[in-house]
Amino acid sequence: MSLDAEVSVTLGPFELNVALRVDDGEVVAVLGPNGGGKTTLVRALAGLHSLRAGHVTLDGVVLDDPSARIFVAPEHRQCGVVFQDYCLFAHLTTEENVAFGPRSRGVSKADAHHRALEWLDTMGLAGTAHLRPDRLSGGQAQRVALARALATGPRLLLLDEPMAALDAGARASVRHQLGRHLEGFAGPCVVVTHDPLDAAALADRLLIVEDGHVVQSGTLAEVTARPRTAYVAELMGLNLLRGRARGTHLVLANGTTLQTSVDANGDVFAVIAPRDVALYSSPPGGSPRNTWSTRVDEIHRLGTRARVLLGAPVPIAAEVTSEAVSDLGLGEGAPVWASVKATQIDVYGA
Amino acid sequence: MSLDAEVSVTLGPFELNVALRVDDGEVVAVLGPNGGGKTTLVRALAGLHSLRAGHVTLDGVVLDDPSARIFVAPEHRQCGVVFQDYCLFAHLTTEENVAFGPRSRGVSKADAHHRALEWLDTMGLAGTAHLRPDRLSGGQAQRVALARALATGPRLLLLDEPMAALDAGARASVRHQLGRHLEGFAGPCVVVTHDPLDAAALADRLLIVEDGHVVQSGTLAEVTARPRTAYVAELMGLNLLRGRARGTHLVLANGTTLQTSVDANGDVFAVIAPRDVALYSSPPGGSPRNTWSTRVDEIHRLGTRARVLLGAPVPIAAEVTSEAVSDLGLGEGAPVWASVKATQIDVYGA
Amino acid sequence: MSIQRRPPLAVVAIATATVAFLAVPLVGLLAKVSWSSLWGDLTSPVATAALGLSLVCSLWTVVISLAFGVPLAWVLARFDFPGRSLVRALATLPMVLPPVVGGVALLLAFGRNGILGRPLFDVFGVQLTFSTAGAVMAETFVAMPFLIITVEAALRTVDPRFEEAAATLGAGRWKVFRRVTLPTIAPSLVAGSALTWARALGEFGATVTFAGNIQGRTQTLPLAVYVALEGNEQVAIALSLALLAVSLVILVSLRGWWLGAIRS
Amino acid sequence: MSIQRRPPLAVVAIATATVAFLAVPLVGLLAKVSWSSLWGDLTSPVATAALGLSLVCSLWTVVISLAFGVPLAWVLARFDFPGRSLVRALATLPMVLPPVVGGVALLLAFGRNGILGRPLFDVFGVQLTFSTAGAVMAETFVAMPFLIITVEAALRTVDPRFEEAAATLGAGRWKVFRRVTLPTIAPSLVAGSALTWARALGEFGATVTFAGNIQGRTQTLPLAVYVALEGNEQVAIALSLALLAVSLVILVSLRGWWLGAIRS
Amino acid sequence: AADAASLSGTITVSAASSLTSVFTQLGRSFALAHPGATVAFNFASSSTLATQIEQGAPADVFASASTKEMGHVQRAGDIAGGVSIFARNTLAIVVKPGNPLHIHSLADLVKVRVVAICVPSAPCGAAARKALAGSHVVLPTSKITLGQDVKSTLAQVTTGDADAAIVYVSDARTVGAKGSTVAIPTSENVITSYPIGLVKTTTRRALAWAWIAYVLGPVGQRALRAANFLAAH
Ligand SMILES: Nc1ncnc2c1ncn2[C@@H]1O[C@H](COP(=O)(O)OP(=O)(O)OP(=O)(O)O)[C@@H](O)[C@H]1O
Ligand SMILES: Nc1ncnc2c1ncn2[C@@H]1O[C@H](COP(=O)(O)OP(=O)(O)OP(=O)(O)O)[C@@H](O)[C@H]1O
Ligand SMILES: [Mg+2]
Ligand SMILES: [Mg+2]
Repeated sequence: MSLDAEVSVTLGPFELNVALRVDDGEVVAVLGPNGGGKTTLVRALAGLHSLRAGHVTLDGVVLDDPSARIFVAPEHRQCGVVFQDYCLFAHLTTEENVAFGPRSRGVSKADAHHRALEWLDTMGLAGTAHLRPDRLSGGQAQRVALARALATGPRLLLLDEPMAALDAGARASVRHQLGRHLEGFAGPCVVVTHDPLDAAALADRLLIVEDGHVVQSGTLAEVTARPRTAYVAELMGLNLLRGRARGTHLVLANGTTLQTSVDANGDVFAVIAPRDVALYSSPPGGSPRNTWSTRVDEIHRLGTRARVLLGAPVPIAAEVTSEAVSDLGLGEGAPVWASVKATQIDVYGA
Repeated sequence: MSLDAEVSVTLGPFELNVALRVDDGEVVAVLGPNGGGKTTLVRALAGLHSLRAGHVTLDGVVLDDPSARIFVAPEHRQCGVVFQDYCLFAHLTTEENVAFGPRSRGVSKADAHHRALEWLDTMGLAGTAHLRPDRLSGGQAQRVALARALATGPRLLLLDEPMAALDAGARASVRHQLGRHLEGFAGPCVVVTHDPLDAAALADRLLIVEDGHVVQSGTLAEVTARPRTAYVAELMGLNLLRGRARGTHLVLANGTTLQTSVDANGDVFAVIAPRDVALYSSPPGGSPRNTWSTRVDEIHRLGTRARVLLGAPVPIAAEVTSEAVSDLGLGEGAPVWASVKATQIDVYGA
Repeated sequence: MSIQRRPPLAVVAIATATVAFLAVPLVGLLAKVSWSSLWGDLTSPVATAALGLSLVCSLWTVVISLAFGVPLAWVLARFDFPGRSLVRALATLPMVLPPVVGGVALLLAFGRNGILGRPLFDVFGVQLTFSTAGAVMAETFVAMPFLIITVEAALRTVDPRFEEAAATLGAGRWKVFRRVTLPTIAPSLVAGSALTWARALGEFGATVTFAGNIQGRTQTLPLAVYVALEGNEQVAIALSLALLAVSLVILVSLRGWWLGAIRS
Repeated sequence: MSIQRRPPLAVVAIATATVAFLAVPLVGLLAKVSWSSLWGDLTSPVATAALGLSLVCSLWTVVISLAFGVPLAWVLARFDFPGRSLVRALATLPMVLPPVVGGVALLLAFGRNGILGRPLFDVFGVQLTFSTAGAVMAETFVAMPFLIITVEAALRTVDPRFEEAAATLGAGRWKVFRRVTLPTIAPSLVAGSALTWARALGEFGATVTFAGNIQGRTQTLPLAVYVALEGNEQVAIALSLALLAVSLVILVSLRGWWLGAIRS
Repeated sequence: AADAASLSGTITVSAASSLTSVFTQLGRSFALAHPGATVAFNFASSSTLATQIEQGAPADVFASASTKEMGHVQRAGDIAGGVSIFARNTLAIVVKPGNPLHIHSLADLVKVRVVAICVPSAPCGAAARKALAGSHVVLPTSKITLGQDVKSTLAQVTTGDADAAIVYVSDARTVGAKGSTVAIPTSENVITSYPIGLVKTTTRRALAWAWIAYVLGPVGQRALRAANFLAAH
């Protein structure tokens, strides 16, 4: 493997402890809630925070290891970094911003500017070469930042929300370009993102960081199938419950029991897709084994569909059509009956 | 109506000309490609750019009208603005940042801080009250900016990508809170966003701004049904073609003719959903009236599905399952047959 | 913690050399002090009067410079008007003028027969020469440009978007300036005030020429030092050290306090 | 275009009053000039020698102050070390010292019998008093603190994230400093240099005491003005105006050019 | 005189600033009389010059405006050989043009707002104090502004707003239209002496002696008298 890091960083009250391996050519997406430590991780890998403990090794070369008193300065790490807030140099034009990296690595002025123009062109920014960053729109600035990081020909790519400010069209095309570039990119790459679509399109593996710790990792399919925290479940649009299994019975913390179709024992997670939760205005008959009466907490409208957040005893979301919402007369606080088939509850060990 | 604006602003080579009406209690989402002029529009409404021509009227009070030499300063407009890059005051704590607005509007110190703490609490930021912005993560900073704008009790809300940096969980909940607040908000509101989901959840009406002009406006359903530019089509995930209709024949610019089921004449737009485009490895038989041979330009993977961008003669995207991609042996540059049913092409006047 | 690297050795060497260059002469002075007579030298009526007057005049100079210099700096930094660079240069010139000539120029303007001084005397009976106000005036003339230049430079580096954000929050221009602009340039404001204060404290030529050298009224410490230097070098050195000590205490303590006060 | 508002009237009034206060004395000087003898006064060998020497010495002062003062300012702004505020205060004190006492202090340090001056003379035969180098030294001692304080204050306002971004792009510390930090603080760098230069140009007391008042070698323009004041006030005023004119030209033209050069 | 070879080169003469114009002029004629020789002057207040010499500044000749500063330097052992008095001076009162306040004696000075007097340590200041004390005139400190040397003391009247100044006659005679001179009777007046001597560390002893001799000689004395100094004896 090519990037091997065990990052322990302390920032005031915040502690980050993340172990991470990324192979050459592999792309790992880091996801997590705001303030989880994603940016801190990127900064530590780039050498902008020094480790309290652990190590960062790139291609077998130790970049940071406090126990061995090794610390390689950021400028010698060959990390291409895209910062969450771009950090473009206000006194340089877009072209000079992109040429800065190559120039710093000893490329001749003419070559560096040639390379910069090529990258700007690739990013669809040829027309802005002579502008200062204060003349750029948010999305343009982000693309310049991306071009600037890529133009150095880095050994390791660290992208902190590289597409957050892009418009939908640019996003798809930059995502695709980035994907192609990452395919061609020989080194390891870490992408921080909030968008599971980006993660799906770009990354081979996902790393979920919450509150300074890795709470889950694996391929998109693995993570989607078996979320282990509320954040991941929400990210994937799933309901996550935690409880104890006794055979095909699932007992939640508040004592409510659900019927499942999986034989299990001990502490488990249970996952229910919102569209598998049916809502009724009166007690339904029929096959579903789990039926209960509850109240509506919130309703989130999503175009022609709506997400209905249910209250106690089983706090989950149901996804129904907008028509159903009006037919059932749903509003916040309204009473409603919910049901889930036993076969639609997936159960796995906690 | 409550906000009535005709905004003409010149920024160097860039020209913005947008007319806009927003009723009390109405939320208008402004969408558009990067550099389209969304931020410029927001700044002009807030009084941070003065108009070259046109006018801005809020509640019947003229805020800017160069022909009448009227210009109301930003501090007297009562606009709550969330800036794309937050613009939090670095020398003040989160709490002081949020209290700044009320303090400026004459609220007593104690009250202002009380209000600030309430807003921080609402935004799930109670723990950060005493932190300076440089200690906040990107998403936290954005939420503080939102709280700061709302805490002034504005007459007009202007939100420039207020949720771009939020994590998925926070996004849904902030979107919901914002939605509730906007429902309760008496005045007009303009939200700039790149996310059609945000627009769908928050806005009553959409305004698409490209290159300084409004290219389309209407409800989400209207805009989705009849996109008029490539940007909008892409935003909605649709293929947009332009051509001349002769009865049920559609002639594209390059001479290719497609069979449609709509009788029309003259310049038209045609829309095809990507999932209605079928792909084959050899010439298909059967009912579809439009069948042609082409090559694959690009493949964008989206989890279990993939978008296949096709080349000439009909440059559109097809959405197929990942299995289909491997079954058909698709790769960039690979030959492929495509077909679309005549009934799945929607045609409307340009 | 963000990485704190050690500064490069060469830089440390240069910085140390610089400090040494500035400090060795002060050490030289210290070595010359006759410690036995020090207390007596410092507590003589002439010395205490001069020290008091120096503090009063230099603090007034800082206050006046802030009150008048900051608005000028703001206008220079933020508004484009014809002749701006001329005005800026004008504000710099008093620094360049040999102080004695500055004193002569002040006499020509504000002396009893000066351009403005004559009407001032004839109509209001105000005479600035030989008065403490005149001493403050001379110090201000020489020292205020330091504040103007420093603050103007700092104002140019302030990002206008923060001021714009404050305006949309309902803050009027004055409030924006006080609550956003000033805190942002606080380090430069403190630096500029320190420069102005220091320059005023050391001012000699303009003061002696314009305001005269009257004990208890216009004889500031540098003037007293000069008087002593001609006769008794010991006393001069003792007085200078007193000046240094006072400056040291004020500079070190004020800095922290002031920065804190502006930010809160 | 972002809105450009007119400044409030009160501010304009204050700014105008300030400019008037600084400008009227200069006008007074102009009124005193005897234009008929002006050319002769200015082209006398004494005058041209003094003007040339003043320019040479003050420019050397700026160069030396930049070379030595900027590293010190950087260390003070960026690194936390015990005694930092003491070092910062030390760097400020030469501003406060009455210049003549500064000259005495320099003699005690670098005179032939001084702490460092004696070994310097005994070992290397270098004598600084009565030499042009000594004049530069005296001016640097008095003027360099202005650069240090201004630049340090500016460095504190630079956002470190831009420097971090530059580092990740492969720029070493020197390159980061030169290509990112310096351009960012360019206005303050120019301001600090202008202050230093101006202070050096007007320097009198330390120079006359440490370096002497020797025509063509250490007699800078303020010293020549002093000598002229002893005899012929006209000449003194003419020389001062020459100094002002030169400063005006240099300050106005340098500013634009320098700011441009650093940014490109 | 010594041989011509040893009389070439440059000497530095540290001279009191009141000697500026007369010495500058003498320096030129000296150079004409001794081809190859130049005199560089270092004009400053006598006490500054004394400090410089004590700290080893490379002066060759010291011409002081007071015997006190010279005595200082002599006692410190920095003067080679003896010192000679080369000029003397006496005091006068300078008032505003036309003498509007009708000052006719030292005693009249109590009538004015501000009198300019040299700092007590400067030779002219010591002399003025002696004269005032001799004629039993007591001026409150709030009426006295101290000039750091004669010229700046004089300038307080000619340029500034002081009503009177006590200065040397040699300076009083230069005021022209900018002031009027009131003579002080010899009985109340004080005479100061200007000593000159060779600095011990000089490396151009012969040339330095030649300069001292030149100042004491007829050319020097004539020039000093023309500049309103009194003869040395
Ligand atoms: N300099 C600092 N000092 C103290 N705490 C800090 C500092 N910088 C960040 N933090 C804290 O560290 C935590 C992690 O911040 P970080 O920026 O890494 O989050 P993130 O995962 O990138 O979030 P986001 O998705 O919002 O960008 C936050 O709680 C933040 O408040
Ligand atoms: N001060 C300025 N001077 C000249 N041109 C400017 C200035 N500010 C912005 N522009 C240009 O105006 C255009 C519109 O910019 P604006 O920031 O309004 O775009 P936007 O729609 O907000 O884009 P994004 O979605 O990327 O934020 C851009 O082409 C930009 O380069
Ligand atoms: Mg982050
Ligand atoms: Mg924008």
